[in-house]
Amino acid sequence: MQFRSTIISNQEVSPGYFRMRLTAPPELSGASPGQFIMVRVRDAIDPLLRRPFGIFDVGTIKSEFPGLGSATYFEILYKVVGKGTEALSDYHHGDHVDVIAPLGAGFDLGDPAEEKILVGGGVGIAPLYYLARTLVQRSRVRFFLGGRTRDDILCVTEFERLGVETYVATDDGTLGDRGLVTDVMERHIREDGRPKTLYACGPMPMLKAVADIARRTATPCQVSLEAYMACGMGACLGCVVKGKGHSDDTPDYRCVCKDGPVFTFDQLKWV
Amino acid sequence: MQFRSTIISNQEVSPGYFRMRLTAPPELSGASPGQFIMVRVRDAIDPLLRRPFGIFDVGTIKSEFPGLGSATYFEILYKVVGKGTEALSDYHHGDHVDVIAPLGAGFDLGDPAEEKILVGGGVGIAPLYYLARTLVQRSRVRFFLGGRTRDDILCVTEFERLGVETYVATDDGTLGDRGLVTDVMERHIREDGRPKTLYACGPMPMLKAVADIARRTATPCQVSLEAYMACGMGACLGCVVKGKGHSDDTPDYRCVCKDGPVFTFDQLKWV
Amino acid sequence: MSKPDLSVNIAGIALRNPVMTASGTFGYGEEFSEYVDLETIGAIITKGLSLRPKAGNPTPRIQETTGGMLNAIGLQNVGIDAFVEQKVPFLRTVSTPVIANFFGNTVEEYAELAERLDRIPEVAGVEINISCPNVKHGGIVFGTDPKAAYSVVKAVREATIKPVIVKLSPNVTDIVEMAWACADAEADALSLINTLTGMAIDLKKRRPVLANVTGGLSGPAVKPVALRMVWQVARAVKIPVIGIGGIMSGTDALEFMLAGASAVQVGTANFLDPAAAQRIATEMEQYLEDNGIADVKELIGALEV
Amino acid sequence: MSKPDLSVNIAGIALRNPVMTASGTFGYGEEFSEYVDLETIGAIITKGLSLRPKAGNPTPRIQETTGGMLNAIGLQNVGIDAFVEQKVPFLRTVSTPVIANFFGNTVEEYAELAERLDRIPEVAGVEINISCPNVKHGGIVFGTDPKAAYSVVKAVREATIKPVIVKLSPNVTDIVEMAWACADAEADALSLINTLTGMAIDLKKRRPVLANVTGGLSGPAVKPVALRMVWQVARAVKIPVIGIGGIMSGTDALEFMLAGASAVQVGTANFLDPAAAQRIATEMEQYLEDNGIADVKELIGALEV
Ligand SMILES: Cc1cc2nc3c(=O)[nH]c(=O)nc-3n(C[C@H](O)[C@H](O)[C@H](O)COP(=O)(O)OP(=O)(O)OC[C@H]3O[C@@H](n4cnc5c(N)ncnc54)[C@H](O)[C@@H]3O)c2cc1C
Ligand SMILES: Cc1cc2nc3c(=O)[nH]c(=O)nc-3n(C[C@H](O)[C@H](O)[C@H](O)COP(=O)(O)OP(=O)(O)OC[C@H]3O[C@@H](n4cnc5c(N)ncnc54)[C@H](O)[C@@H]3O)c2cc1C
Ligand SMILES: Cc1cc2nc3c(=O)[nH]c(=O)nc-3n(C[C@H](O)[C@H](O)[C@H](O)COP(=O)(O)O)c2cc1C
Ligand SMILES: Cc1cc2nc3c(=O)[nH]c(=O)nc-3n(C[C@H](O)[C@H](O)[C@H](O)COP(=O)(O)O)c2cc1C
Ligand code: FES
Ligand code: FES
Repeated sequence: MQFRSTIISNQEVSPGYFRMRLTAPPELSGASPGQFIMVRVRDAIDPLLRRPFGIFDVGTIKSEFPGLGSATYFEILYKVVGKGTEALSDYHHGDHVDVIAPLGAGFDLGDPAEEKILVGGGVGIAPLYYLARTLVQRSRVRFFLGGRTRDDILCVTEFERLGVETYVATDDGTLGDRGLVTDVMERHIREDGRPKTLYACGPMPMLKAVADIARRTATPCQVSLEAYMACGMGACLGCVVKGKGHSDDTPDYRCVCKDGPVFTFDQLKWV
Repeated sequence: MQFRSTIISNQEVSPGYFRMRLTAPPELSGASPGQFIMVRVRDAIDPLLRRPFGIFDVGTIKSEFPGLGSATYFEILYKVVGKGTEALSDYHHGDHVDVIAPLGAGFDLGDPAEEKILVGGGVGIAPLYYLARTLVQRSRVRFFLGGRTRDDILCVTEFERLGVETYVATDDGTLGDRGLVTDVMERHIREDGRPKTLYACGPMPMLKAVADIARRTATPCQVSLEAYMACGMGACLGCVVKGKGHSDDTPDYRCVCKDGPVFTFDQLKWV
Repeated sequence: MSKPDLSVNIAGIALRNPVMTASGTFGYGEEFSEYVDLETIGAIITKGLSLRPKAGNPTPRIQETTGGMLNAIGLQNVGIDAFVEQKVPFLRTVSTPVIANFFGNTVEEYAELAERLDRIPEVAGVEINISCPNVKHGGIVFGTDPKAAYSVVKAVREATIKPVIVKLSPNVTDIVEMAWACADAEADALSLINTLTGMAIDLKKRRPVLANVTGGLSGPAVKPVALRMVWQVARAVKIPVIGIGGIMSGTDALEFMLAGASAVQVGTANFLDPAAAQRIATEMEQYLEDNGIADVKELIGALEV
Repeated sequence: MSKPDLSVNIAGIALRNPVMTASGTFGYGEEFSEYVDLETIGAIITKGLSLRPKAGNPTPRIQETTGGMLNAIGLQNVGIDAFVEQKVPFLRTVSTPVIANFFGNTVEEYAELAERLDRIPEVAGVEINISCPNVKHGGIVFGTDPKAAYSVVKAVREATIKPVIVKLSPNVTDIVEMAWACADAEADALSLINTLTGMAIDLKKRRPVLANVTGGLSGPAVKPVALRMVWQVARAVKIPVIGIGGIMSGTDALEFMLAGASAVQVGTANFLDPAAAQRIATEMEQYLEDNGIADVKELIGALEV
């Protein structure tokens, strides 16, 4: 769907990180966790291209006035890194943006009986919240959250409020354990021993570490990737990543926007 | 001077016309009527070039609190015609823009004993208000104001408050006389008979009519021109107009930004 | 006033309006079908096809620039066989003409592809890409050397009875010379421009942003160059010209038509606004209506200089 | 850390930093002296000079485009005599090197101008404009034909002992071939790019916006093309290259240096921000300081591909 969306709120939740709530057509309630949106930051030519963001949450607000019905909204959680996100952070309640959503293939929810392990790094937690909220209805969920420093650890309370057991680690030890959250997670997997499914989103080095753990512990694992995108709908072929079978002679490219952003770790080539 | 200016107010004074007041360094009080400013509408690349506007007024506001001194401001009066002026019209109190001012050569105030006739068309009145305010201190001033329709007739009260006798004509007769204000003005010159100086700013056809009347009645006349500008300081040579002596063989181009925007009518080639 | 006539005819292909979608920016049509009514577009031009599937370049492949974007997709495509099997069935369901863009590494490959495409009834015409700047072998030489262009167009011409459009590269000293060579080889129409070769650098990493080092610049930034070339070419040749480059609005499209284009293609704009082609056609219609112009064809080449 | 070294040397001209102001966008220096400290700029390049005063084109001469602007000034200038009488006295008061940009209609005129400029002590070097696309006679042919370029550069080379910079046009199929021709003719340095030929159309009036019909495109829109050409040329020749095209910031300037430029010129940016050259030099210094780079020369051509 392409729709004109009204910004309901846009709050700085940690220095440089914003959480934005926007209106959506009712159909967006059908979006799967892991799907993403493309937003046209301004109706101008600078920035030119749309910017992709994971769906942090989707919901409906009931009107306070009986009979007025309810409105669908969604949220994104974003980090200010360049001119597009900077422009976004300037938006206020009541401003409008053009949105395409939902895009891409989301997470597979897996076997309800198995424990679900979510691993997020920095703003990579964005698609994991909606996933967690969906998963807790059927499965036990644990969340491992890493970041460089305290300010990069977002929304812990929100995850805990869902009943998700949350572990935090920071590189500098300013919040939670000092070190890599993936190490903490691996320990949990090994100690616990029961079958699990891994879901990860974050910077590439973290995803690699997670994929590595998945391989070593033979745990099913889904990762959500990022890539520079132009169209978001599988047409420009700008966003591809190397698939499992890729080599110079047998090229195997997958579109992050259409085939992903969520892939099982064994669909991809990890170099 | 180049300075960062804060917008004090920005009001729609008639449909599509705005009057904006901005802060300025104290030196701007020395600007002559007829000089102009170049404003960078956004700190971005769209629009790319600065936009030129006449100085509508310059003044100082005394602080309400004794001891806090006073602040210099200036005003522009502008019509929304494209993306630059549209962006300007979105600015609010407290926003900032980058300004270069004062630029160009202003009006010559002439012999105080002679009556001054100001002729303005539409938003072309912008530089005439500051001129009128300066002239009334020494001379008798009459103002002839024309426009397509009632909504194009701006700031009559402001001129009258200066003690300037103001005549209005509109093409459709919705305000003042129906017809060309230049006809009304020519009648006045002929009937009155005493020596006068003409000052005109407005669309090209009006300026041509005024220059024609000046020639026929042998009245000294200054006109303020507009041109598409890039630099505003005589460097790019983008804004030139044909000078009196111009021909294909003896080219004579003058910079509107540096030699003007105010010219005596006999400096220019009127085709 | 009755609705203005937006229809044009390019080398025998009847278009309901002059707005086509540019190759490589609209996939094979299906990708955009959720966002735009394909029945409102003048023609759909496919992603460039080759004989065999092509992997394209390593990533990163795209980068935004001021007012434009660079791409070095490297002509990744499914190949002609998969096109016929996987893409044509959907295109068959749409009444909008489909023009197949294609490229080869040799004159023979071009001819072979043209022959293959000639046999596909759903393909209304072909557009030869002689101008893609991203491929190291072939491609680029055809687009910058008039003799090479002549020979490839000639070979394609002989291999198909379908309308042949040649897409020109702007990376040349003299675009008119290229246009003449293609017209001499009996191209039915010319489309221009393809992308301008450009580059972006990542200062921190001290590396080119694109894995391919250079890429093709498109978008509104290139519009002035495109408009100039379309104007030069349309005055110089008798065959129809299709204007491409930075078209974002109905106004842009009509400017290209004034410059001499009989139709236009919309590329980068599809990324900003997936319904761009439909919107642009509507804006053109509105302009004609507002200005009492009964037929868009009145504007073709109507620039007064 | 001590201040980084920003100085560079272009063909014997010592610059305090690599940022020069591009011809035609900075007048004769004096126009900008109120807004920028001329003593902070690497070098001032004058508006293009001709033997006799030149009127330039009719108006309109400029038009903003997306991310850039078109100009068709037509090389209006005061001529060499007035330059000496009216402009040099001011330039003498500034310690910043002055490079005289000039052009002619024939090889002989180029040589005569070079000889005249050779005798002006305030002129540190000359920049030959063989690339201006706005003049119908002369100019354009020198910039797009390697043989013509060779002969004009050779003639200038023989007419002056001052450093000779040749400014290249981007409107060519093969910029490297042009660069080679100029290097062969013993140019001391190359500067690129001049403007890309473009066009703008006024739909309502059905006329070109510029009186000259076409004009030269400059500004950030062209930066990717400029960066690509600088990279191509810097790898191909041994003489220093000066990067020009859409430079708006210190980052832009340093990207050009990574691509192989030994210095840069800032053009259109001067219109947006009259202190652009000074600001850009400061931003470069800041970047070097922040990244512990002692000497800007370390970055020249340091791109890893
Ligand atoms: C499927 C998907 C989901 C995403 N979800 C989120 C999210 O939920 N929250 C969030 O904060 N960010 C998310 N991102 C990343 C986000 O899209 C970029 O941070 C954003 O586009 C940067 O725009 P900008 O204009 O601010 O930065 P720019 O000025 O364009 O670039 C600044 C820096 O960010 C890098 N960058 C730019 N675009 C991308 C991109 N698409 N992917 C990776 N790096 C990029 C650039 O290389 C550059 O170094 C997601 C990206 C994808 C592809
Ligand atoms: C010395 C000078 C003083 C001026 N004073 C005033 C003033 O006090 N109030 C006011 O409202 N306007 C004034 N103008 C005109 C004003 O600069 C333009 O209206 C403005 O730049 C248009 O910007 P835009 O981005 O909104 O329009 P654009 O989108 O750039 O263009 C919209 C339309 O306006 C025309 N236009 C654009 N720029 C100019 C220009 N510089 N001169 C003439 N036409 C132009 C274009 O050709 C186009 O048709 C002045 C111009 C000059 C040169
Ligand atoms: C991502 C991308 C892929 C492209 N792929 C092709 C292609 O396969 N074949 C082709 O002839 N042109 C291709 N082009 C060029 C476009 O068709 C068009 O000529 C160019 O983008 C200029 O138009 P625009 O400014 O409207 O985008 C591609 C352009 C882009 C941006
Ligand atoms: C208004 C204007 C006038 C110019 N005049 C000249 C000139 O006289 N001689 C010349 O060699 N280049 C001239 N140029 C080209 C610039 O020097 C420069 O090469 C070009 O603008 C690209 O740089 P930019 O993108 O930083 O502007 C002119 C450019 C502009 C915009
Ligand atoms: S972003 Fe265009 S194919 Fe994925
Ligand atoms: S605007 Fe540049 S010379 Fe007048």
